[in-house]
Amino acid sequence: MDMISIPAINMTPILPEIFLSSLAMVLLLITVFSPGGSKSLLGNISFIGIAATAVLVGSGWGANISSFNGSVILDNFATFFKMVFLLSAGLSILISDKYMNREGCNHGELYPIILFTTVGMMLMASGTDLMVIFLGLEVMSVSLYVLAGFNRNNLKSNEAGLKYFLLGAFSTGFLLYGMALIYGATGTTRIAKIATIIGQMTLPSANIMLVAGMLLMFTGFAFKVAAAPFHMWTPDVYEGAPTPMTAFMSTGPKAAAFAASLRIFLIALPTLQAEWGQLLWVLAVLTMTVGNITALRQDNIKRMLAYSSIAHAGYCLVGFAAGNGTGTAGILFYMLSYAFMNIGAFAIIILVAKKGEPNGTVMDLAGFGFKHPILALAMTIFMFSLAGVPPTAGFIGKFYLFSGAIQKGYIWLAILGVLNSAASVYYYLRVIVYMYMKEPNEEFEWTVVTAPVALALLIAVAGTLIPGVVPSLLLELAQNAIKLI
Amino acid sequence: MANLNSYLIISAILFSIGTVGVLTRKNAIVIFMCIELMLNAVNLTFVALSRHLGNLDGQVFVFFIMTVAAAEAAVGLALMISFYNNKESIDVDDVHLMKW
Amino acid sequence: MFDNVWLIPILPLIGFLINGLLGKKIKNETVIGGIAAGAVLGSFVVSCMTILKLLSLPSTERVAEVKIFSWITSGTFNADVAFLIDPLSCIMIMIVSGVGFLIHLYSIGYMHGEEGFYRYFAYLNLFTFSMFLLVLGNNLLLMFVGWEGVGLCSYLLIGYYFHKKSAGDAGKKAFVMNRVGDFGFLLGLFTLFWYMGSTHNIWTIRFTEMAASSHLLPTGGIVTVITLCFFLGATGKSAQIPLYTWLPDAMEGPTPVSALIHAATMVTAGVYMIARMNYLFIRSPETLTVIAVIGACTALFAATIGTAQNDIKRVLAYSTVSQLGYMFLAMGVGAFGAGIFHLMTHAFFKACLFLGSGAVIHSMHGALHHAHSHDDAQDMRNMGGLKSKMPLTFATFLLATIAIAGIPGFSGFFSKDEILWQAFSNPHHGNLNLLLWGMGAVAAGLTAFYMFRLVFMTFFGECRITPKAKDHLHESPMVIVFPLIVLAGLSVVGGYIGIPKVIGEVVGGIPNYFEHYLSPVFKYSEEYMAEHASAHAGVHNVALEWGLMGTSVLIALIGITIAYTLYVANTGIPARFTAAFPALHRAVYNKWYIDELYDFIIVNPCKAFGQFLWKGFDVVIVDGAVNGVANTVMAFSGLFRLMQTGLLSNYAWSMAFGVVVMLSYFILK
Amino acid sequence: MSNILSLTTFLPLLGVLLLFFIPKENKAVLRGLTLAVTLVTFIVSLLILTGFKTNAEFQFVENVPWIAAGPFVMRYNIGVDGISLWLVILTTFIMPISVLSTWKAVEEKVKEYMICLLILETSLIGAFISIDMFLFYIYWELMLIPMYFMIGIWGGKNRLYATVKFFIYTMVGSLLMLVAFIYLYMLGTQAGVTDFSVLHFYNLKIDPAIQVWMFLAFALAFAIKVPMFPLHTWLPDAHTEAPTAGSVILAAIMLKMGTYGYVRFAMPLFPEAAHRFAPLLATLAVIGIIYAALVAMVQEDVKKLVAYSSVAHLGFVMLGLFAFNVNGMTGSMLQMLNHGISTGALFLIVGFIYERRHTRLITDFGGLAKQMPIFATMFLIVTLSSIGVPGTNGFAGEFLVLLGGYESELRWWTVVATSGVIFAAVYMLWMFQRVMFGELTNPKNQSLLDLDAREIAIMIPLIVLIFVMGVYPNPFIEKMDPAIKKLVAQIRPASMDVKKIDTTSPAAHGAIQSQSGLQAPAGYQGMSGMPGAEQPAGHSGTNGQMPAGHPGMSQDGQTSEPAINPHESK
Repeated sequence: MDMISIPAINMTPILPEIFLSSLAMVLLLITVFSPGGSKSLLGNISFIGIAATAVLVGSGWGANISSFNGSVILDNFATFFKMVFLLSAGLSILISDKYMNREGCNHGELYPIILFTTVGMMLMASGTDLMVIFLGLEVMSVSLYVLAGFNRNNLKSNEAGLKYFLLGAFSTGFLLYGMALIYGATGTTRIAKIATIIGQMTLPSANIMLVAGMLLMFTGFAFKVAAAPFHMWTPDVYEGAPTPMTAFMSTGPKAAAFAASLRIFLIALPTLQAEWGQLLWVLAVLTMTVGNITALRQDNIKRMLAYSSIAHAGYCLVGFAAGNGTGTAGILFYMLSYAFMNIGAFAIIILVAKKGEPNGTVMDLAGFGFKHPILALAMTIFMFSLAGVPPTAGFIGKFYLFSGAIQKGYIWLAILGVLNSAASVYYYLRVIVYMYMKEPNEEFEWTVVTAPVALALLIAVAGTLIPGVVPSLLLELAQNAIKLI
Repeated sequence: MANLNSYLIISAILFSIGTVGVLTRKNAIVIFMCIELMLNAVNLTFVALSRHLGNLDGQVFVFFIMTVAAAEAAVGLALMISFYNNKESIDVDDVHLMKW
Repeated sequence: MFDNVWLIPILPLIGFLINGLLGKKIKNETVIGGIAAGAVLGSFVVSCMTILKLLSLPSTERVAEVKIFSWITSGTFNADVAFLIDPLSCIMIMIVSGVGFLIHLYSIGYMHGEEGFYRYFAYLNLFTFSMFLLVLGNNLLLMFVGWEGVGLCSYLLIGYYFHKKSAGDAGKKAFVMNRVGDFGFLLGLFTLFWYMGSTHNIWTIRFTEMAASSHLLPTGGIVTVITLCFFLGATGKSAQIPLYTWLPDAMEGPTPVSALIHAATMVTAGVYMIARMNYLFIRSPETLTVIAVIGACTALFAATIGTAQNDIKRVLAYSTVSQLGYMFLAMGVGAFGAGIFHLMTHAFFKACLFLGSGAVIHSMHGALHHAHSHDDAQDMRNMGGLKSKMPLTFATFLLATIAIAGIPGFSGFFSKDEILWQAFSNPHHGNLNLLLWGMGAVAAGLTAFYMFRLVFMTFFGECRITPKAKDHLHESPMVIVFPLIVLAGLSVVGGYIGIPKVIGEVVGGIPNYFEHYLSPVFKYSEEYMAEHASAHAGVHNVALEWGLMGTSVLIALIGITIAYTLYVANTGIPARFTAAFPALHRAVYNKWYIDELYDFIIVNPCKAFGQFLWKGFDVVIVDGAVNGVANTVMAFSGLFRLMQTGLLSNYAWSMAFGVVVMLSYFILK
Repeated sequence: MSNILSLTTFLPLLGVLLLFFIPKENKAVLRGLTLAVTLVTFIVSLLILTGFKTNAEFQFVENVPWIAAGPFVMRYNIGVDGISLWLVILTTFIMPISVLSTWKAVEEKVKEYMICLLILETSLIGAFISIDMFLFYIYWELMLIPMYFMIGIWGGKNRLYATVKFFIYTMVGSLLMLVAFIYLYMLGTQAGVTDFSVLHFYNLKIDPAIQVWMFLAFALAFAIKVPMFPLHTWLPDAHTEAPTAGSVILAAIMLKMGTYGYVRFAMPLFPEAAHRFAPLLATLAVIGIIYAALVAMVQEDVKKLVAYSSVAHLGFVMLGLFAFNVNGMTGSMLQMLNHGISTGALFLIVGFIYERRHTRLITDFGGLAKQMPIFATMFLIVTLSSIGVPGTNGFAGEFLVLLGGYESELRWWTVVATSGVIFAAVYMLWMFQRVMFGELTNPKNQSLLDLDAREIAIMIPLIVLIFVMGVYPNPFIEKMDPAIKKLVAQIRPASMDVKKIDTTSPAAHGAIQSQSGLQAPAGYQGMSGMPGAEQPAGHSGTNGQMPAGHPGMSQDGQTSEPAINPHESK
């Protein structure tokens, strides 16, 4: 009888994940054993931990190491996305403390759960086996359910958690069924092998099992990125969840879902590009349109940003539909910039909101511009970036996304995209209109900008503006990252 | 031995039943059970396919699914409880605070 | 040779700048007036030197151009600021500077004490400058600059009493109507430039080059289009039908302005322009016919209106329109020299008449002011018997009136008669000639009638203002009277440089100096006519000419007699006549309702259309479309929002729906 | 002084940095500093003028790498040629005036206001000097932001509607242009173009059928900015609501961005399409001239009237551009400068009385000439310049436009447009009369003060320029002449004789076309079957006889104008 030989496993690719998980568990233990301790400390530790992980991840740039028998990989694509996740998590942690203290739910578990979520996302980005991707997705999702319902005394937060959970699990069902069908059609869950096997098929698009599997699996990812018509949960969950978590959810997990689906579709299913290109074309238009148009009439600023987040997923789908270097690099760049600008915007919302009324309306911003000129300036930059006005990162990102579509020949997609973009200007401008061009209804309470929030804002502004003016470096990184897949 | 297609059809039917259950039922726990049904339909598919294809990947997948389902159940039930604490209901039609 | 010709326009410009910029500070009227009049006097002196120099040259070499600087150069187009010295421009600068100087002088007295004295003189100098540009410009564009410039000054001076709404209206009307003419001028310029350039590769708007290449132009056709466009320009500037209505209104300006701009110089610019481009006009019989007919009609039509006006200046204004009609009649029958001749004599006697009327008004105004009367100082019904009060004014006025009436021996007779004869005998219009002559002759009779009516109503009979005011009537100061005397003198003798050939032969072989002098300018027309002489044959009959001359004089005498009968001998008749034909009188008195007609068919529809475009099209349709798109999108936004019910099962349905659609599309495909 | 252009561009931005360090209560310093910065910028820009050599090339070029990623290479590539030179100078010239113009009117949020002004200046200059198209686009969009704030924060009652309308209107157009930009670049890369420099694309032979779409996208964006009828409705609102400086900059410079876009991009990049759409655009331009004049005539608000007059003036500019000859183009370029000066001055004038009376309704005024003689004089001069009276700047440009238009195929359009000179006189003089003439009846007007020293100082440079450019426009024309000649040669498309049409590139386009839905018929032949297509055959042959700069416009068979085209019968 043969001994079960444990194959030599190169742990390098998942070193950051291991590090973060360990840190999360340590933090959990700390919370358990010192329930009354300062939660800010936990936050700071986790931020430092994330920074350290970022260094770790960053040092892996340029490597291309596959491990666990081809289940995970360390490549530039994964590294780029991991940086996005870490950025998203780090910024969210920075803005969490103030919010959670004010809302009275600064429980120590928050930070470990954020870290776990991050681990899940990182696995999604580096997974090259459907199984790993599924696991990463679930680690991420389950943690997110908790984060969405984190403010457990708040009914809205409860609702958000419950809704997200039920719908998320529902979509997982589709995802898994899709994976099962693909497994059935190809006999493997390894992405690279799937590609090889499909490559040998004479007419893969006629393989119903394969196509159905692809569609169902895509449904799962579409749910995570909030693509129409799987987007309906987004506004409610974003509105109900604690604001820092909304910021987090709208950036990191979305990027993770893109990372995983990009890897699967581009590596495993390039032969079906005619099909999924078509599908994504339609979904991109639908998503952009629904997101933007619905956002036009939102007064609730969080809800407005939720719809905007749907729209942004739509823009990324434009690049995805193109499926070429320009478009996909655009997605990478865009997800990174989006993390900066969206979390920045949420940080401002946190600062503006009052206790018990975490869901400020646009009207609450009236007169903000001249009361807090610097914060308002930051918000203005974020809004213009979200609207895609140069010279901001948002513009460059959109430029590359739409360029991808044009390069691919999807002119109408690009045109619909820019028209959507133009419509979106209205609701982003509305924020600015209220900040600068309306008289305040009442006196503001003095908003204390804590150091972490200030840091977060600083990073966010820098991350929004600098790539807007000199995007070369980041674009090159994105190009490199996309080259390997 | 019944052929692969029977298993696949059975699991497809199970999956559909689960889906319809999610769509029609109002009790959060029942909905969650329906989702579990969907997952189990997937499991059945995996196992059947694994057997048919003669490799173990599918079965390994099933283990993961079951584990994850358990974790999901834990979190999900906790969320329901905390919702129930505030609203004294787990009817999903009562989850409507946020809309439009 | 003519190096100092640039001084002619530049002196008034300097005067304008000094008075315009510093006039308010100078305050001293003598200084201001002195600067202004001195500048024009300077121009006059230089003009005299220029014309003397020109006359010293053999008649074939009497053309020179002086380039000052290159103005607009672009692609094929080039226009310099350069002056053209030839007999025609010299005669014009003599008129402008000479009459202009007298009127400046007169104005010093007339405008005494007016608010904005400096402004008046600044404008007047600016006008003189523009007028010099107009007549001296060596190309169409520079002429157009002067053309517009005089229009602008006219606008400013008409609106001099800007606090009166009627003055503002009149100024605007003048400007806009002139602009209508300018529209034609520009189109003519464009067509000419484009045609000569594209067909003959001669890209020019210089008069000399145009003249030299005029043989390349066809007869009729494109030339008719070009000349009609230019003629439209002329009708605007020179107040011909249909664009004449601004001129009577222009009498809102100070009277010397009327004399200078609206009688002697600016309004004759159209005539000058046609004469300047005679080689074009001669090539289009159609245009000549149009010009002749319009000129004759204007002459007659304006004369009819003149018979029923009571405002002294308005009578003169219609008289001017009518006289300009004569000049155009002359142009239309190809008698360019005669037209310019009449332009000159008209400048003398009409300036004299206007200035005389100004003296009367000035005096009346002072008297009424003293008497605290609010009667209209310009209404002839308030005047009468002024000849004893203002003998010098009366004398000069009478001389000028005789001149305009065409009594033999006075300047008007020579020029008018020449025109009438040419109208009758020219080779261009065939059977139309008799009609043209007839209209001209009748207009001459009407002219004599209304001018003497004016004289009789103003200077004869009983004074009709209150006795108290009457005592304040007095003769004007010397600064006013002196120009009158000079102009009256010119009105009398001015005609003798252009004695018609038939008369000249009788009195001893005196040639028509004027015609000789101008003949180089019309060289190209004459060449053209010589080439085409076989096609047209004019009438040459000395006896007939004498007969027609006698007839027109007779008609004028009849007019005078009627005026005497009605307004001196038997003053009751006009009232009875008016009572007998109230509709006719009303129509004539109200200027045949032409202004109302224009309001009705052009002005009001334009305004209404503008309103419609703004409130209807801009706001409703264009903005409606824009806002409509926005509102539609917003409506969709509301709709999409409602789909977000907040109910979990709906969301799940949406997902399931998406999955089913996707699957069925791709699998059933 | 090799980077003098960058210096000019970024000096105002430097000023913004300085402004940040000045407390906002210190309004006098804020204003003074801004004024100083704009003045220094102006002086520096004069160095560009003096150093400019009269030729057709781009000068003071700076070309350094900027972005290079994926298929795109963008470079910081700037320079001025005869076309942009004057527009840059105009910008730097107008800015100090704008700063001065709201010296008193803007009392609140001075710091923010001045920052907006300076950012606006940078973006305006930047757009004019960009050779790299991407860089141009960045500046083009960037300039919306400060203007948006200027209207929205310091504007009138209805400012929010106006500013949002302004922003979104412009945005829609420019985003579509962006799509065309990218598409053009993609075409370029297939033909070996290595970066976004517009010069590369001039030489690109693009299939006319594709040109049509791209031209439309560009034309739309620029037409909105110009604005051309019927896309003009944002303008009256924006102008009316903007503060004086905003209106001045908007009218004097920003609208030029649209016409400049046509000159620099839309027309030379897509010459065939430009020719094909010339009748359409000329029609819109002419409608704009007449339409705006009629609408201006019945306006009750002085500022709105001036705004509509802008539409009419820019109609002339557009007409001149689409004459495709040197005269028309020169006229248009001059007219751009003229409009900048006269309409800028008109808005200043309106600003002066608005500051005094806080109303702009014509009926609220009347007889002001008596009370404010200096003001009246200046107003009159500016009015005349706007009407285009010879001797003022308005004339030379308008004349050359019309002359050029008349020489070109747009003869009948020009005839109609020429009637615009009548309307201009009507509405401007009528307005002038109602505001300035008549009795001074309204008691509120009886205590009005005449212009003070600051206001006179603002107006003097403009008035001097009005006369200088009117009396001696040649120096201005000379500088731009070589560039315009070159441009005209560029726009004269190879397809003027049909055989030269490049048939090699369509093959390269195939990849893009096949999926784009823009299935282009190979070669040019497809064009002639389309409605409104020019008859290329008429152009060949006789071109050689034409003098330089006259691209054979008049050679075309003018079927529609029998009366005026005698050589047609030959």
